[in-house]
Amino acid sequence: MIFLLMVAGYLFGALAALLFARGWVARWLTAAGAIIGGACAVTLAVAEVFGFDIGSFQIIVVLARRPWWLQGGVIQDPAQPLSAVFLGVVGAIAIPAALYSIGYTRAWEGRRSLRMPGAMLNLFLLSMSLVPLAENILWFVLFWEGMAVTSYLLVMTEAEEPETVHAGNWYLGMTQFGLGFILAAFFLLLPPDGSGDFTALAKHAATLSPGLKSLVFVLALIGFGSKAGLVPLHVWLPSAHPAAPSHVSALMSGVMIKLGVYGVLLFGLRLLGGGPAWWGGLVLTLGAVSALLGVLYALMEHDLKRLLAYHSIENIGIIFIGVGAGMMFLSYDLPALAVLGFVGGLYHTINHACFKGLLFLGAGSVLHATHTRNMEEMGGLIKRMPRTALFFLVGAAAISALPPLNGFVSEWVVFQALLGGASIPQREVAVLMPIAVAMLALASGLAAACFVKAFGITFLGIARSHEAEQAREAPVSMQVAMAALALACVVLGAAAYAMVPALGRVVAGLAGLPPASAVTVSWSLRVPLSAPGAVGQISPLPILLGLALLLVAIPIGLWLSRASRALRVSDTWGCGRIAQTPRMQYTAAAFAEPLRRIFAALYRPTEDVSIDFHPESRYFVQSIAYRAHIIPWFERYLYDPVIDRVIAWAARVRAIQSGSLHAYLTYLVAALVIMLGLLMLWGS
Amino acid sequence: MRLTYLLLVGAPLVAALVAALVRPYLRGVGVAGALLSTLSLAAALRLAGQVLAGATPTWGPSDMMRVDALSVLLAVCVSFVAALAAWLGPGLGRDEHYTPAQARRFRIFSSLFAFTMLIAVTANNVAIMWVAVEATTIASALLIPLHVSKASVEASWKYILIGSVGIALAFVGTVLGYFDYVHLAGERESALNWTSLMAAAPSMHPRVMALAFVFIVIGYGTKAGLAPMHTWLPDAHAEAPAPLSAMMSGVLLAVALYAIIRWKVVVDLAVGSALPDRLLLVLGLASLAVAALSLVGQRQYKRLLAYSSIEHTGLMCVGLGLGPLGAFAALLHLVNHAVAKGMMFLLSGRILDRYHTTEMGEVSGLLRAMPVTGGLFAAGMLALAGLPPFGIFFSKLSLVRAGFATGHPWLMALVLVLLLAAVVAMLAQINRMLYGAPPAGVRVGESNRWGLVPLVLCAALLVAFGLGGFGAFQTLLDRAVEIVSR
Amino acid sequence: MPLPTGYTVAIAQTALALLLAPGLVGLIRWLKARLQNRRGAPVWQPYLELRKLFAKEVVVSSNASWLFRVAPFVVFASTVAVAFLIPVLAVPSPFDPVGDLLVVVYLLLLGTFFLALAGLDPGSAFGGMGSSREMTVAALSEPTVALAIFALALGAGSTNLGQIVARTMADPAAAVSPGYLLAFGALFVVTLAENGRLPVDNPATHLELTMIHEAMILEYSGRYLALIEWAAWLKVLLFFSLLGNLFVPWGVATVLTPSALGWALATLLAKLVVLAVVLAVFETRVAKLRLFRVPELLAVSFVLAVLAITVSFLVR
Amino acid sequence: MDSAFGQLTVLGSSLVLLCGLTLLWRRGSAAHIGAFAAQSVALAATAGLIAVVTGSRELWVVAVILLGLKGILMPILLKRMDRRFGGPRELEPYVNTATSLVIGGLLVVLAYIVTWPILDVSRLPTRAGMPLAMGLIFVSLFVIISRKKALTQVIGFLALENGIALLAMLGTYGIPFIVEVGVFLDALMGFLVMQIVIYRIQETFESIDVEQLNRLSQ
Repeated sequence: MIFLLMVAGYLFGALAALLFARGWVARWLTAAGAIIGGACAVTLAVAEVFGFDIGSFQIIVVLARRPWWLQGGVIQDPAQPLSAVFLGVVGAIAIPAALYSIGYTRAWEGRRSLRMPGAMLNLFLLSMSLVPLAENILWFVLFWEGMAVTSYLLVMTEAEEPETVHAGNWYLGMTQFGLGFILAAFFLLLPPDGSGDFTALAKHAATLSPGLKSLVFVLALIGFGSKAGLVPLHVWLPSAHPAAPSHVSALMSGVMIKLGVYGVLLFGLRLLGGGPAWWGGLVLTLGAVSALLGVLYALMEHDLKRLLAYHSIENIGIIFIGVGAGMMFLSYDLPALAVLGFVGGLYHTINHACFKGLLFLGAGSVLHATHTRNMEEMGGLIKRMPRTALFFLVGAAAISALPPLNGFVSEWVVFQALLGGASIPQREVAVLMPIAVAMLALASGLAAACFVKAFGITFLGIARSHEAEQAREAPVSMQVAMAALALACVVLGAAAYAMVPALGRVVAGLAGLPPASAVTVSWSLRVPLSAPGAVGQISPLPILLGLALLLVAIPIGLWLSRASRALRVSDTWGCGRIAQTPRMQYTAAAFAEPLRRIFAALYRPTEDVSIDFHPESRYFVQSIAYRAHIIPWFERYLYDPVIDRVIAWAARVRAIQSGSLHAYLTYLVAALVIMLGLLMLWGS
Repeated sequence: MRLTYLLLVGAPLVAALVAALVRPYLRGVGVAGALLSTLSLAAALRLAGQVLAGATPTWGPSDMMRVDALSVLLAVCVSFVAALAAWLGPGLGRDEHYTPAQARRFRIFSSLFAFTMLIAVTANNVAIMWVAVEATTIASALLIPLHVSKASVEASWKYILIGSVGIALAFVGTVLGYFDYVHLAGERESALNWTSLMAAAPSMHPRVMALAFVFIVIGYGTKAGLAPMHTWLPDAHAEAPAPLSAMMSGVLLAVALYAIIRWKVVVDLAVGSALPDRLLLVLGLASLAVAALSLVGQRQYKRLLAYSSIEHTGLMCVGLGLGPLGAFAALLHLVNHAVAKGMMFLLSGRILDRYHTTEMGEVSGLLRAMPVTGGLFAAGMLALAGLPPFGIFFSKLSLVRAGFATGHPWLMALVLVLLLAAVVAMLAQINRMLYGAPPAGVRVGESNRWGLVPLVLCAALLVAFGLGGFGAFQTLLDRAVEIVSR
Repeated sequence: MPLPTGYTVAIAQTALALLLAPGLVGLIRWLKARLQNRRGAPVWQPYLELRKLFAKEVVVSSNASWLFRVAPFVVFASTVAVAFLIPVLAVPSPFDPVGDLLVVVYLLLLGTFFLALAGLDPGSAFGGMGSSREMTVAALSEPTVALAIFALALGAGSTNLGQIVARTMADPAAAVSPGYLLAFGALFVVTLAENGRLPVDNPATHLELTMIHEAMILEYSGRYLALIEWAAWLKVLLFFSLLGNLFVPWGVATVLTPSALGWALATLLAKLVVLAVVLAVFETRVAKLRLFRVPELLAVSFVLAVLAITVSFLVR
Repeated sequence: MDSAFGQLTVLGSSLVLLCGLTLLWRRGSAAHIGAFAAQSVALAATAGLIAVVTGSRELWVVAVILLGLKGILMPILLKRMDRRFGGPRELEPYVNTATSLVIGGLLVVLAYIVTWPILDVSRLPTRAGMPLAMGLIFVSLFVIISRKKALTQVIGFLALENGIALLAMLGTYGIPFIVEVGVFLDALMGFLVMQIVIYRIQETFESIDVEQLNRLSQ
């Protein structure tokens, strides 16, 4: 029922966009459809995860005649809480994103019709909601590809810019690349009777040889990893996400790439039912590498949205660290720890969806106000758009894993899982854990640095450009959307007591994990959060309250102690120089300079500084131009060679079409002769 | 039922006669032709209905004509694309690029072209089928240089020579098959009937039939545009007027493939399916590879479409080599491709009329210059790339599935890689045309809006196939598959 | 008389820490002065500074935003919050389950985060420089901290401070185990880095190009500066008591009797003095490192931490 | 009787093949046309021979049509074309005469290899000539490939058709009449169309050297 309402909502939104195309009616109706859909999705998910009964939402699509691939239900029985989590994530971000779009797309009036973007937005949401619910190959792949197409079209919304087109090509290419692997993985599991239902696949998978299982898993990991943006399959992500309209970026970064995580879990746990330790190890390693490289590249970005996109890679890495650890523990039969790992991964999935969504919306408002994504042209926005600044600050703190916000809590759970890794019997394997811990810690530290840069350069200091000076606060709808997500960041942090047990129940029972009873923790304000297997305990809510209390208490204390309350506003101290100009400020490039030097081995920065001096004396500099480039390792050494090779081959093959009729006829006869030869070869 | 059949094949013939006899050329001729083609389409659909009801009617001396699910499937495709071409082709008075003489020529030969193809797919006698396929070459070759230019003449010469040689080889195959049959069952009129061949097939001599099949595959493969016999195809498709390209790419290739299918069924029974499957897989893969790599860095959009036709024919060929599942995929693909390519080539015609160039580099801002055309063009591209919600997505999917189900994982890996290359190449190229600003001197805004209606219908059809809106079509498909995989 | 409950003790020890912090820093300064053959300011000089600063008016840059004014409170609050979580006098503190070592570390990072933002807010060149460097150092010291925690957790089977202390008291042998010692070394270096001590940063300098922490807070004055300084001093004390109580837990009260608490206070003071001496001597011995040599120092500490882990794996 | 009949048919078919080889040997359109005419006549003769022996009326008709169409009509048309274009002797072919002849021989051998295994299927006395027919098919393919003038290519194609017809005759005493008619019709039509296109080529390229048809590539 609610399920049908969800579908109806999205379809309604799409239809509204198609019908009205422009004007406030279109904007509101489109958003309304998405919001209805999202709300239903959240309802379904919450009911499922927290075990309220709202009745089963299984439906079967009935066709006049069903070809092979339509056998079996489309939408699963809510017996799959794992899917419900991802469904919930989709809905949870869909609502604010849709709300945001109302204000965001107003700027399009007159320039661009809402028809395509609006319809695609809703269809995108619909297909994303249905992916985790699909119960057989066809439907999964159909929605998966639907998701790809709609998002591709959304990325192409602002195709006037050539880089958008470029990004779109990369995106579609990587999508198709991934699809190939996913199809292979699925079809290798195909049972003899050809039924594509997941239950059947799982049953058949149990009979397969370990080698084949591993092959399937690796294929799936590559396929879904390319969607999730795991290094080195991430190249499309930093260009595609920023190219899209900001509320879409929020959805892509916050939600879509998470479905890659779902895919890995689907295969690793549900279809293949767990595997050898090296599966987990592989996932863990890839995760750690992605986390570190993601943030390192983010540090070098001065394009606000690209920076955020790189952070998506980092956080996906963190999620995969949790998942990978879980899989390893599973293979070593440490169920409690395994649950902890998976819970950490899932929890971070949800949290990242919130704060990354929030940050992209924030970046969108900045873009909306300044018409640029280049941080070097911003600054001082906190005075012009204070609320946006506040929300962005919350997001920045959350993604930097600062307590008591949600980012910290989920990273804490992951940390705990890794710490537990010490109890892996094989020492040489267990040593993997501290390494992961170190990389995770470094990543979060660098993330903090990176967001000091992102927030500081963007919002603080003096405006660096005319646009920044003229910036205006975002419309109310956009503010409300951001506020909702900011609130979610706080609540999700404080509600760990509720989340962790619930997520524990979600993974419970999968692939030989312990049943729900083993992982549930009754929740109350007082009981500290101590997941089974964790070697520590924290209570985020008291931390939150305590900090709030202190923040109130300190001023009161000062007041009581009659400290001076005098305050004088004056210029910033400029080393004795009188007037302070924006050019005296630290820039984003300068901020990242120390780290660029320290990690020069990775970046291989090439800097060119061009100084032109005052004609009279070389002691007076007129202007300095400083440019620094870093080596895009993966593009240059992994992808470009392949592409060049293909192009070279293509040139050779096109030479076949030489234009000479005689050559053509010769091909024909040659083909005949070869075929006759094959006949001799195979005939007998 | 006989009447229906006569309508199906007769209507185009009448259209041709009308166009030939009425002088001077009147606009009414074009309209009449279009109406007649529509009539023929209606007849095809009616026939399909009757076949669905369980009939497999036969006509002519010693049953040389026969219609079963497979042939009616093809007949519907042919008459559909023919109708498209007739409605959007020259000679309806809207377009100034054609002289009345050219219009007449187009009307005559396109109708004959359709007629021969319909004969080919409804022939029971494989020799008649051969005659008809050979005739398609004759009928279409003269249309390629509708605008006489060095390029178009060259293309038509290459087409006619390569085509004829190939078809001649197919006749060798036919003769060999007949040779074998005659020494089994003695001479009789019905000897060359597919039905009697089927009946005798199990006891035929494997070696002869294998040899025959090689000639058949090479021969008809030439017409189907399988590499390395494909070389005539890009030239012909690129130089021919858009409606003809649509017919050639949309259904001519399919008809040639149909001939191969007919023979394959017989040979499977005589030789066992292992050998024919292998031969088809080899050719299919070769075509796929050549086409995919030729798409990379292709500079003209009509040639781009032509190569993509080769790619898709190759896919169907691979599918035919993969047993029943593959056959299903191939036939589904065939239908989808017919609709998609018909639409695409007609759209390319509109683009050519507007931009006066076939170079992709010189076409830009299509979406702005012609919103609907550009939109449909983009949609068609996505469809050809095998993305939902278009039908080719399903046919591709079931093809890959068939490959894995029949235990050809490596083959499928190769296919997937090639498809990736093809898709990326195509979309990357097309995007250049779609966006940006139209070059100076190109008029903005759709012209001839009515001409868009059939094309929109095509797109709708593709989506309908994609969303599994099958029903009767599904049944027909299943029947056809039963025939192919006896 | 009724025994004081855990909460009162916990609050009391936080207050105590706040009280002692300026004195500790004063002591360190005095010792350093002595070691450098200077007379040096009296030990209680910091208290006077605080009083003066609280009394003075605040000068705020015209470019600064509300964040500039909030930051000091956030910094102070987060540091005080940490004080609640760290066993200064007695274990188990009722606040122990509220947060473990990870929380401690990230709460401190929270303070640093806001301070760095505040450094960027007035738009002065120095502030940005300070923030950039501060965040760099902070980020690079994270893995060391995490690994040190890992090592301790391995030993104690928990990341919660109370439990670690209790565990170490339970078997003293653990305290002298190589893993602990190495972890101690690692944490000591981190202490230097996190508190902006030599050789990473010189708390005494205001030479533009060398300062890190000082550059960041250059724009602060009056009560804001007081809060920040106080928080910084408190941080020093907290790190000392961490080092002291985690690795040499004896004296920490396990029962809340006045005698136990008194003894705990005495031992705490002793530990602080010892560590102060060590730090003073160390700071007089070494010279400040160039900024881009700092990573090498942190790398050393990281290696120590890694060794700590491996060792504790081996002896497990 | 049967053996003698077989001998005669083999003789006929070898004549047909020989004419095909002549296309490789001689240069100049006139010679080619002559060779083709001779070949068609030989073919018609063979058909007639078979007709006599088997007493099949249809085959008689076929023989007559062959004679009329390919032995007389087409050569005339070809001659007219040749005169019209008056082109020089066959341009330097891709493969020189000697080599072509060697290759031609090899192709005949290949034809034997391909055809032998299927001969035992048949009990007809004429079957012995089938390899020759197949050989002619290959040889004429080679002619089409290796010769540059459009006209020569057409002749090669017609020779190819002759080869197929011969194959059918020897293997099965001719395919059903109605089909035969269709085939002839096709052959004629095809020939005419080719003629038209060749005229077009002449108009647009001022030559019928196929070499010049290389605008379209890639």
